[in-house]
Amino acid sequence: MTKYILKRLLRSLITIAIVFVVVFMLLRFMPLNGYFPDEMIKETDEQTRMAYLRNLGLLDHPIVQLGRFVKNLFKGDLGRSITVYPKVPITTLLAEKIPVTAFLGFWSMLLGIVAGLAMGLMMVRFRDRAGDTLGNGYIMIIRAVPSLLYLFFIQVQISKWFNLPMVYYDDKPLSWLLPIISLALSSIAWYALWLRRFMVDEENQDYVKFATVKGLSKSAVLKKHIFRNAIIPLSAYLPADLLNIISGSLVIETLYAIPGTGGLLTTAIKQQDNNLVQILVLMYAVMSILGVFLGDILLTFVDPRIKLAD
Amino acid sequence: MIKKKKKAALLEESAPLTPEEIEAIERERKIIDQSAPYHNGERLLSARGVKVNFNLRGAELTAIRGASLDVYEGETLAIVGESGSGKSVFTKTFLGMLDKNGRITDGELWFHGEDMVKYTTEEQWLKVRGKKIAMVFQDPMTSLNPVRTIGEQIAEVIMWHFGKTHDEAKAETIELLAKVGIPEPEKRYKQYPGQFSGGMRQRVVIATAIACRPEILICDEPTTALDVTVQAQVLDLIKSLQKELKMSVVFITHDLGVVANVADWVAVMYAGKIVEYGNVHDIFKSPEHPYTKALLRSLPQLGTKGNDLYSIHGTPPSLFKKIVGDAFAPRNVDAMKIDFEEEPPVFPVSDTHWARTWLLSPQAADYRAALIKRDAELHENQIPESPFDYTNAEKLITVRDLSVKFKVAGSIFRAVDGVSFDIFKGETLSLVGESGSGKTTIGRAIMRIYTNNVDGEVKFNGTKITGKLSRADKKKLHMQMQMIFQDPMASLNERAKVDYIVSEGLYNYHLYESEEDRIAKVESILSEVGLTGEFTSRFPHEFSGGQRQRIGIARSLIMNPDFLVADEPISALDVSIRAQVINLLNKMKRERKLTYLFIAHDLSAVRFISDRIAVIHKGHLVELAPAEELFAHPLHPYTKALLSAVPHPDPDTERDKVLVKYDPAMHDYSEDKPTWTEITPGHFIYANEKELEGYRNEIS
Amino acid sequence: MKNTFKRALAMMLVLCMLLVGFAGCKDNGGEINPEQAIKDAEKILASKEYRDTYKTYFSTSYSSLNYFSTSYATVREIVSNCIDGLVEPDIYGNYVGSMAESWEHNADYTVWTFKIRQGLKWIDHTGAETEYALTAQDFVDGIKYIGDPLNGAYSLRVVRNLIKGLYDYYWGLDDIDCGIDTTTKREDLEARFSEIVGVKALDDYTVEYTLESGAPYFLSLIESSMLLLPIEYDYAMALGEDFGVDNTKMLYCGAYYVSEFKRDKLIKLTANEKYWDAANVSLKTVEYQMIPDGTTSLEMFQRGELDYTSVESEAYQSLQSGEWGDNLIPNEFSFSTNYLWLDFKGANPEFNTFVQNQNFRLALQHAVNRASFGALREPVDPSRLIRNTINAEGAIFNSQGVDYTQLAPLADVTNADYSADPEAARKYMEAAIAELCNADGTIKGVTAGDVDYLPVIKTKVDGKLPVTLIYVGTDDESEIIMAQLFEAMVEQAIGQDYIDVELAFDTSGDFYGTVGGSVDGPFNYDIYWDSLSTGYADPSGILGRITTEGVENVGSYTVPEYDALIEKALAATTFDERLQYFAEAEAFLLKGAYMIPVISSLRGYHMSYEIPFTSPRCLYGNVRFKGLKVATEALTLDEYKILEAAWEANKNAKN
Amino acid sequence: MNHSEKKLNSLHNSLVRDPSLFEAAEFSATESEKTGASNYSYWRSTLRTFFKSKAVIALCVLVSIILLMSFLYPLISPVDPTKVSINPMDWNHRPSFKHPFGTDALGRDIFARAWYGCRNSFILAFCIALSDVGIGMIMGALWGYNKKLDPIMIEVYNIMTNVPSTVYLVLLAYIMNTSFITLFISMASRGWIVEARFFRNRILSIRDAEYNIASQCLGTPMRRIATKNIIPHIISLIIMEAALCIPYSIGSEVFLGFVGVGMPVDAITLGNMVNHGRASFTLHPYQMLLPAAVLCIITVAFYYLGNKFADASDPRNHV
Repeated sequence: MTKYILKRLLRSLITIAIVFVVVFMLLRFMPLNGYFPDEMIKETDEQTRMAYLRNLGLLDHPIVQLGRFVKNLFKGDLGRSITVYPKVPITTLLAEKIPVTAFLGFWSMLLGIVAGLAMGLMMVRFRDRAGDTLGNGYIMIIRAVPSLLYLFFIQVQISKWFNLPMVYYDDKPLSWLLPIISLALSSIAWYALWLRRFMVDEENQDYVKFATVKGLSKSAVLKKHIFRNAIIPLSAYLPADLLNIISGSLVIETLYAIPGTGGLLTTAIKQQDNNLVQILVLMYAVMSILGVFLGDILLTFVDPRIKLAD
Repeated sequence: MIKKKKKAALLEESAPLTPEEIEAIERERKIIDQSAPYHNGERLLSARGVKVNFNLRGAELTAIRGASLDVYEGETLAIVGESGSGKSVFTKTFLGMLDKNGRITDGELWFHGEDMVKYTTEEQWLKVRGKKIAMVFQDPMTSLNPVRTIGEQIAEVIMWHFGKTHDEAKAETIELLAKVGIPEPEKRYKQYPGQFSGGMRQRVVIATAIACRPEILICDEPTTALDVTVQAQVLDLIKSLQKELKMSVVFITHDLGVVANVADWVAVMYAGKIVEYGNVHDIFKSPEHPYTKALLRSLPQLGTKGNDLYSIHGTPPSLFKKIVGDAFAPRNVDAMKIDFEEEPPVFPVSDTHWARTWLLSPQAADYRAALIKRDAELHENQIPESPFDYTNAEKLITVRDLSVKFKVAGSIFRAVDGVSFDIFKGETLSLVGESGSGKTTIGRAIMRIYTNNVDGEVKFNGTKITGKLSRADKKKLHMQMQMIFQDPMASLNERAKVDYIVSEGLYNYHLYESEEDRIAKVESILSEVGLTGEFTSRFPHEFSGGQRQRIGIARSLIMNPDFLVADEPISALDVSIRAQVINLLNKMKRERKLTYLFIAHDLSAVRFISDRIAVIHKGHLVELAPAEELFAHPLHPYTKALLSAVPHPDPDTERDKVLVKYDPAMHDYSEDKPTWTEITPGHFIYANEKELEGYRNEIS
Repeated sequence: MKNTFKRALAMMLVLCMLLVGFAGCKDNGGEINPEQAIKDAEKILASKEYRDTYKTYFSTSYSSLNYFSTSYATVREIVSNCIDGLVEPDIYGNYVGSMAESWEHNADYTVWTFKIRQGLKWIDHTGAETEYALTAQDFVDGIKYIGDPLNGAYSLRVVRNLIKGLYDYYWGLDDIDCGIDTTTKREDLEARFSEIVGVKALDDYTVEYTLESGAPYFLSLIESSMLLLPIEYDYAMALGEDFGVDNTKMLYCGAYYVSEFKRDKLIKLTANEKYWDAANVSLKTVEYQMIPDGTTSLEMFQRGELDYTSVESEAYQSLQSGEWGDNLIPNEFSFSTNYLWLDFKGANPEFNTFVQNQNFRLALQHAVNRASFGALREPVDPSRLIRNTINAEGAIFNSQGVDYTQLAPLADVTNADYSADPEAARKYMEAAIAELCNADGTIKGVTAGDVDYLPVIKTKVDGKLPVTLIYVGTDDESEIIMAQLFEAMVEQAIGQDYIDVELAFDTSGDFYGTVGGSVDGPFNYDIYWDSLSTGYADPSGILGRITTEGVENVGSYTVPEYDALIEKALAATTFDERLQYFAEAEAFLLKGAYMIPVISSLRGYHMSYEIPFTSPRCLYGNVRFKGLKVATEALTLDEYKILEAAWEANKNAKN
Repeated sequence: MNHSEKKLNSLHNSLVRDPSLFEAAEFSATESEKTGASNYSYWRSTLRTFFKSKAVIALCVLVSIILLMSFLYPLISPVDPTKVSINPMDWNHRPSFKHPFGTDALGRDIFARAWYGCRNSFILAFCIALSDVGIGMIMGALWGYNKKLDPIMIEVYNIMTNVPSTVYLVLLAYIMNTSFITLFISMASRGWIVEARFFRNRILSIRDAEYNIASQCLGTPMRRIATKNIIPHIISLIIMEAALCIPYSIGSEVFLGFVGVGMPVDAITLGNMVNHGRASFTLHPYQMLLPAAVLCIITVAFYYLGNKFADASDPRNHV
């Protein structure tokens, strides 16, 4: 078991390293002009610009830059943002932004799981009836309609109807409501969809028929056997979900003016803030790979079938 | 869609019965009731004229066409039939467990003074299920929830039905586990199904089923998925539990050997009807319905080596169509004209025995007598074939130190471990073992399906065929060696027409001169396996299992091979069809001078068809000997256990048989390593020196 | 001071003109009596209740507060309220002392001496006084800070060229950093700062700037440029790169300090109790929150969550008829001009051939329908946006108080109506074609080939008419619409048989980075839409940058006549002469249509709770909240008009 | 004759039949073979299950109409969707008889633009569906069949799904400029790996099926195994995945437009119309709502049909 975990961990590290190096090198292919703010290009001559680039260390060979980056990383120095937040230490940035995103993300995850599982249960309990149709309709709308449309609608119209704030304020809990709900919409659909699917799969299993033959009522079977088994594969996604709460959503954070991490990577890439992009990519890669890894580990604890296979 | 109507209303409104019909029903009931005094106890459950319909893909299927049956207290009733006969569906109606698309359209189900057909709510059924009538399913591997401990799963029934506390239920569960023969029940209580072997799991399932002391225990093929040795143990367990708890057991099976072992009473089902009913001796000693007779006669145990088995033609009828006359008539060579005209009524044979065949009509007495006389003569005239002569036999295949490894969850698992044997030209060598013993792997290794993970050497006609081969060599091999597969459902490509399936080998090596030539070849091989040329444009799903297996055989034979690996070719087939396939294989062997490697777990069929038998256990061959020799003088304890467990379709011998148990721990191979030794000419055994000593003594 | 007065006077006239035009269009109410206006205004002011907080918003994040090194457009608004310069405008736009109590300059405006207010201290983000006193040295250090290339004050060009010796000092340091100059030590050069650079602290409270050339506009430069602000050098040096990263890493001396700084979310300014003019600071707090979405701010204003919102032209139409119809107040003025750049060295051979031809350029100039462009931003009176000159009207005045744009020969351009005669565009084009094309429609000297404007666009040209013109723009919603409108109007006016406009949009979000090609490579466009702003009261701010060799000559044209006129202007001895030459130069450039100004950057309307004309009138710098009054209800247009009239009356009375 | 025999005889009395019937009947081997055939056909059952629902039929018709309109309208309509009016009076008209969906900020007919947009979005979506599912299937087959490839492909999968798509979307936009091709490449270069994994898992389950082993024994070359044994078994999955790819592609186009790396901003696509209409939503809601409605109908319809087809193609649902 330990050997297996170590092996997996090593593989994960290699993957992260490859992802990181690929991104690092890709960034070095970007044109140098991207490092200048618009005003700078208008205001400065070429000499000034080169001086600026040299001061940032961007004119060194990419390998040298990579080496420097890795060295600093091990020293715990994440560097400073270049263009997006000039000179601001990235640790400061992350320390400011992650808590905001993670806070909303955590509640939306909780809401997503609770409401999603409830919806999934309702759909199975009332299979092929109104509850199921309703749930399926919701899932279909969330998954098929471009999210931009309904997120925008929620911010503009729902906020009007219920007289809720249109943007996020860190001191007004009421203003957290819409972002949290908006964030949770798709995960509610996701949990409901998969719970339903897994439960329907389980429903056809022999042991469920056997449980019925044992004389258990339909709801007891649903609760003690079907639901219990169906959430096991879902639980594998829990760690990834938990880690993901810090990545935020570009659209929702833009709409509600949430000072979180949502649009950070996109902005950083567009403005060629290499230092920021590198750290973020590294962070997200670690997160997603770690998420899968932890999910697998978790599964071995909650699913007795897997422990036995090892 | 059916809206929420009263379930009773689902019983189809039919035209009022004519006086004749009422009389026929009365008559039938009278005959069925006649056996009442001969039973030991009270009548518990009484099914009368139950009809079940399914709506399948828009078409209406009548799965049960009016079945009547009684279950009496403290007895074992076996319902015998092949798949699709409706035996499972019928018993499911006792528990209200029909699938969503099925419904009871007619009949009565009396249990404790209530007609269960009229049950409409779940609550009504909850009083019966588990508590009064319990059920054990076929596959123990899937009957238990894999993520809950077995203790919880049993205790939950006790808590549910008797409202006991968790601790009480736990104590009771542990007691139950001990009762079904599970060692260390306290420890096992907390374990998950995955930590149990198949046999143990079935014991747990049985423990669950008897947790509430049900009056009736329905066992739906409880041993079919188990290995022979385990099967015998589970049967013993059910029998002893039945005696102890004074339950009635309804035993559903297709295996006549099992029936002979467990049943007090037997009902034979065919095409949704019970065609014959009687006590176990009636059925085995004097079967009356042509179907029962044919079934018993086609058993390989009763065949004479070298002669064709008695075989039932064709395949069971489609229940989508309305059946006129006797459902079995189209397959019955000796059917009378009336069998096609009118459905036979029940005829009593004795008070304990009735059958649904016109043969019992006094009007058919002459015809029946003639048949009996002819059959007796036929049986006497069969002369057993002389055993295969090995003196001048050429080795076709030699296998030396064959090992096959698989990677399972990171660790290496040797499915086959250093196996050596020869196959002589023209013989049938059978490889017998339990599931997971590695028998199929050997076959596939010889067929070069596994290549990278194979060690050791296989020679074909003296040429090495393991390792890398040139294209031409491969082609040659494909022309000489072919394989027949176990599952006729899985081994034919569902999306290809029969024409393509059969000519696949021809296409691969362009073994035909022209399109006409190819078609001719396909048609000729199909007719050889008993199928007509018009089938070529159909898809596999249009065929029954036996037909599909014959298509599979045709596909292999069209390559004109010398050697065939038959991987359990009959185990997935219905009883009534097995004989057809066995006969076909034997016929092909004779006509085409084939050599077979026959892989099987069913010793009864193996004895009939093979010249030599090799027994494999956990990747090792443990014994190899000519068939009769092996049956007469089994040496290895595993072989003995295997032979002792083989069910025999004779209630007398079956009741008295003594099971030999095999425990691999009995071998002490820590110092004295076992070897593969020829103990007497042609008789090989896997044993160490000390054991060999013992075996030698045993022979002499 | 004389100049200032006259300038203000003239500006008032222009504003009156504009407003009359506007009022005439809006309703037919006649002229307002000044005295009546003052009375009415007093009534209005008396009837209002005021509050001491003001809530507004920003749409792009404040990346840093370091006023020297960040792109100043975003940070200027905060800084102008938190760090005071030497002078500031009063509510009528006249310069009064701020950090400086008084100032004087020599006759040719090359030496400026400022007396600094005594006893002031820097405060921190809690509003508490620090140990650091505000002295003349802090202004010297400001120049020293920007003079070091390592500090990354890259927009220092104007100041660098103006302050004596700063240019040499800056490049001297850069040469050392690059390794070009290995003989000088950095410390040595830094030590010689006061020798080389013309900025000195004569004593603790006197700072003297020596300029390369006479700059009568120096005070307006102080207002507009953050580079002339003071800095507490020791404090900044101790923080190093952290200086200005957030509100705690910075010192303040203005009317407000940044008491809260939540990145990308909220900036809170709190009134500085120690401010020298604290009595005149009426708002106690100003809250900025980030609202990236335009529709959101509008909606939030209507729900009372904001005190100010801008109103785009499209919103204007729908709001006009509703409950907020009375509260739509037109934006006043913009010194920024939108114009079209023509690329004279582009890679498109067809356009390149034609753009050298004056008739073609004039055809383009006449093809652009300025009123249509204006209508995109101002649905009521689009014509008030039309601007034919580069420098804005109302921004620069000569000693007689004549608006720079009305100086001959620039007045011809200012007063021309290029859109009046759509036929003219086609005629000019025909003339160009006659000169540049063969009879069969092929363009002389041009062969078919690829045009590589990657990463923006890559396309093919056939060397025949119609001339392919590649318009490059950003993917901003409103700019796309303008581009599409441009395409339609040019193709309609000149004819699709003669011209084919192709649109290409940069989506990288980094327009100049993309359009600018590689760092030193050619630009990737034929025509693009840009803006320049009159940054201080002198045309050189723009005109000096767009000479043939000028940094902002993005079109890469070569116009020696223009360059000569600019040199003459810079060498002129009097300010009037200087303006005259500049006017001639600008007129030459525009008459030759080397670039094509179209409209001012003024955008539509706003709604607000603030009382206008109560805060310093900053023409070149940003809004200052000092003195601003904010009412409890939204201002109506009628009130605005009265207040405006009263303001003008008061101004006239004062001057 | 004892009592019980008597009783039996009395029971037989009503059963006397024509004696000639109690003679041997002729046995027909073909008759006996005929009886057991199942009526099950995979495709018939799939289609029957699929079209059983009225909603499916209605949506199929709707999708056909929209498809037809999208591809026919640009061919037959004289309205130029790019026709800009320089007269501000033509701008921002409300829906009217002349302009059923109104006009946009430059007086262009939104109705015409919606159909051109549909067509362009469809073409993009179809191309992506084709490449994602096509490449995904081929790679998935290789991945599933070749055990040596497995660890490599898993790593490739991990890496590809971990490199933020915006990184190379923006990079691609730099290198190639935003265009149909860029968007196609950027979406397709990533979509296939997900499909490949999906197909790999499916193929793994049929790889070791007995009929494939049978083909192996017969020496059937890989090419024919693929075309005859594998593709026919996953064709329903292919159809389903392709159908589900369409709403996904259209949705991605909208999102990428929001991020700024979508189709060229002046191209007429549903995504651009929705993104641009958003800016003036509160003022001219129809500019966004009507194209958005068309877009939603398309995505929802394809999503619904794809899922229903997936359900229908699952043999477990063939009852």
